[in-house]
Amino acid sequence: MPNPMKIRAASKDGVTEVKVLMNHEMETGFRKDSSGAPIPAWFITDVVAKLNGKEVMQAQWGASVSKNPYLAFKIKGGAAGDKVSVTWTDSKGETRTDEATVS
Amino acid sequence: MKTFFILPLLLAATPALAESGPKTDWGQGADDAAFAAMIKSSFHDKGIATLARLDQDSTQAFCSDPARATGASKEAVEAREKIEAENLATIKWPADNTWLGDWKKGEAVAQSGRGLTSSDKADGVRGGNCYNCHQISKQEIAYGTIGPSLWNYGKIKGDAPETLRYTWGKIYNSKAYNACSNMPRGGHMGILSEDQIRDLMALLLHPQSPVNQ
Amino acid sequence: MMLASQDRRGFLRHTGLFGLAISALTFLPRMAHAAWNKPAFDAKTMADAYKAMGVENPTASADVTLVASDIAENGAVVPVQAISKIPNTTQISFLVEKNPNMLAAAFDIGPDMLADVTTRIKMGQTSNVIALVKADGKYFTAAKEIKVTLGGCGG
Amino acid sequence: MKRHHLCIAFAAVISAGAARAETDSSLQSIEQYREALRDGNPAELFEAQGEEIWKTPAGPKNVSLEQCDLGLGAGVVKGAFAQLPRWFKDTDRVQDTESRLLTCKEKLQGVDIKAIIKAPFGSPEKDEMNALVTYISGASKDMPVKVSLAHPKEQAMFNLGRRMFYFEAGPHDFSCATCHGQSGARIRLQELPDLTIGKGAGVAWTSWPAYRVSSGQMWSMQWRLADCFRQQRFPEPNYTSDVTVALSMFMAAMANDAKLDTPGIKR
Repeated sequence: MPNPMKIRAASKDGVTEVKVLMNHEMETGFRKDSSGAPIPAWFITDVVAKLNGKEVMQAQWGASVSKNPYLAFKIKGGAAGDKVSVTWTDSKGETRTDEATVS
Repeated sequence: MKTFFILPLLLAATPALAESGPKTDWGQGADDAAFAAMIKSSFHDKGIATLARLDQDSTQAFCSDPARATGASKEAVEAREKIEAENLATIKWPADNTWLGDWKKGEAVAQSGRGLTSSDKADGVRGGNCYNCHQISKQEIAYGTIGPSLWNYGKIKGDAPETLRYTWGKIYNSKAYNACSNMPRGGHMGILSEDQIRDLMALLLHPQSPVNQ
Repeated sequence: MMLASQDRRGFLRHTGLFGLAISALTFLPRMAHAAWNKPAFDAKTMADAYKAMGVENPTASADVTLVASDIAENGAVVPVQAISKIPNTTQISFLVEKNPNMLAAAFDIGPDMLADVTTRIKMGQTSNVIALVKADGKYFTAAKEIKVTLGGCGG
Repeated sequence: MKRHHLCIAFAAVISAGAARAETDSSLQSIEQYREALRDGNPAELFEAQGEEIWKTPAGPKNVSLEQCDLGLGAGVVKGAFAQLPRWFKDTDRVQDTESRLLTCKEKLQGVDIKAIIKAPFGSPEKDEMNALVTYISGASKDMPVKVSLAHPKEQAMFNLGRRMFYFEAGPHDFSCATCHGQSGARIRLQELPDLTIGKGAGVAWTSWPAYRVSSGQMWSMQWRLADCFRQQRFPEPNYTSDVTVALSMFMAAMANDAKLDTPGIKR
């Protein structure tokens, strides 16, 4: 089971700003381990964000998004108490969903 | 155990402090036994970085006492002059009187901070660590400031024999000119080969080197 | 959607059946999901990346802003933010010209979102970074050179 | 200071004003870069892991670390990091956070700590320690450093740490002071904290443990010090050995009253 994300969502002046930290190695496939063997690529490929269950954002990522990725985006509307969820899926097919309450 | 040598060495290096003046509450002469015991119990060999590296030579032992390394007392000044003379005597001048090598290779040596750490191989390439502390060529914006800027070094200093000699000597054994300089003793400690020193000389002094543009 | 060419079989190989199950189970109102654009992310030239993304005639626009520092202290983590003031922006992508694969990330901007995204990307060396915006089927860019510096003792 | 001689020798080559202006703009850009990283420090992910490890029963005795005494009484985490290293009565030793955690793992959980001490940095054993330290440091965020030298063993440890700071050895003649014994200097573009003054020690001590963007790893002060010694071309310090605790004691006491910004984020 992948480690949880940290999601912060705050509403101000009719805009909800969401900030997400994800736990992921984001291996490029270009690196080698100490014995010289290539480390296989392994990275988040798809990200989906929802506000109260309705999809608002989706993204496709490559291996050159940094390790332990950070993502920030802004949703029109949203209010304190609303639920923001983020789901990622990686190149091994592993997935993780976490949810935060808008403050 | 090599580290046994540390304590006698420290004591031998600090006769003035041990015999005269008030005993300070810290540093050499204050807690020698505890300090030696701490060093002995706190490290282990790793790769090429073995415990033998904790054995100090007389220069290192002297410079580990900040009061004497930088102090203005007559004793400290004279002791530093002695250290400088000892280090000057170690300098091996270029055998064939060829002072300058290839500045392009010199730039690579200056850029590299690798070599001789516990994670380096014994036969690995050794860099000069120069940009870590000095501005050298104008193109490299990521340079350190522990040492002075060497940009335009050759343009300013020229190529008189005494300049060649001083520059070679400074790279080979910096402590010959400043007892407790922060600069490693590139030649004396075997960090850099004679050819690498020639290449660094060219980087600093050759008219075509980017340093002098 | 973002993809000019879809490689459905490549997608299946890529994410495995589990990935497929996840997307099949995703319900409720949602935007159409495109398969991961493997040709775009694998592209080794800007021309190939643009081609795989269906980008034609990208033009520099003052209405696209790329916020990033001039110098990155480390290339492993380079913060980038792209903001588009162009109406009907539907996609924002980040590309790094001198990376082995140029395309770093592509964000589909739904109607409920502002065209303003921030992330952090890897850069192998000093390079132009491009924020690519799609609006009404046209492509607009903002570019900025970010210097990647050597840091620390280098050993 | 040492380098004055060097500066005089090279006085003719001190750089022109133009070079300095360029440097200032470089440093400004670097500051902008760091600012962008500050919001969204991946160290938060490790903080959460550390809290979970702290609260999860483990070891032969299958108990959590929640009854661990970090100096403010059993189970008190908030504020403990601000007062470490300190002398502990039960062990009669001065201990830093990691040394103390080992004591708790041994005594409360019955863990064989030799394996943790021997495991290399980056191993699961050390990663767990780093996560724990990250969690503990976060529980003192924004508090002032308040390290005591009242006990004779604390004062002795501080003195040994100060002496170690100036201890020069190895093929490069490096000591801690070579790089951290002066104000306003840099290695490459990284400004070096002057650890001989309160301001510099404050900047340094209050920003560790830190997430390293270069490696994507969470580094504790023990790891930081081990890598300093590696760069110094020294052999490796034993994990939580007296040399490491002494240097931490020196830094922490010099940093007294500085506000903790833990966990930090670094290049």
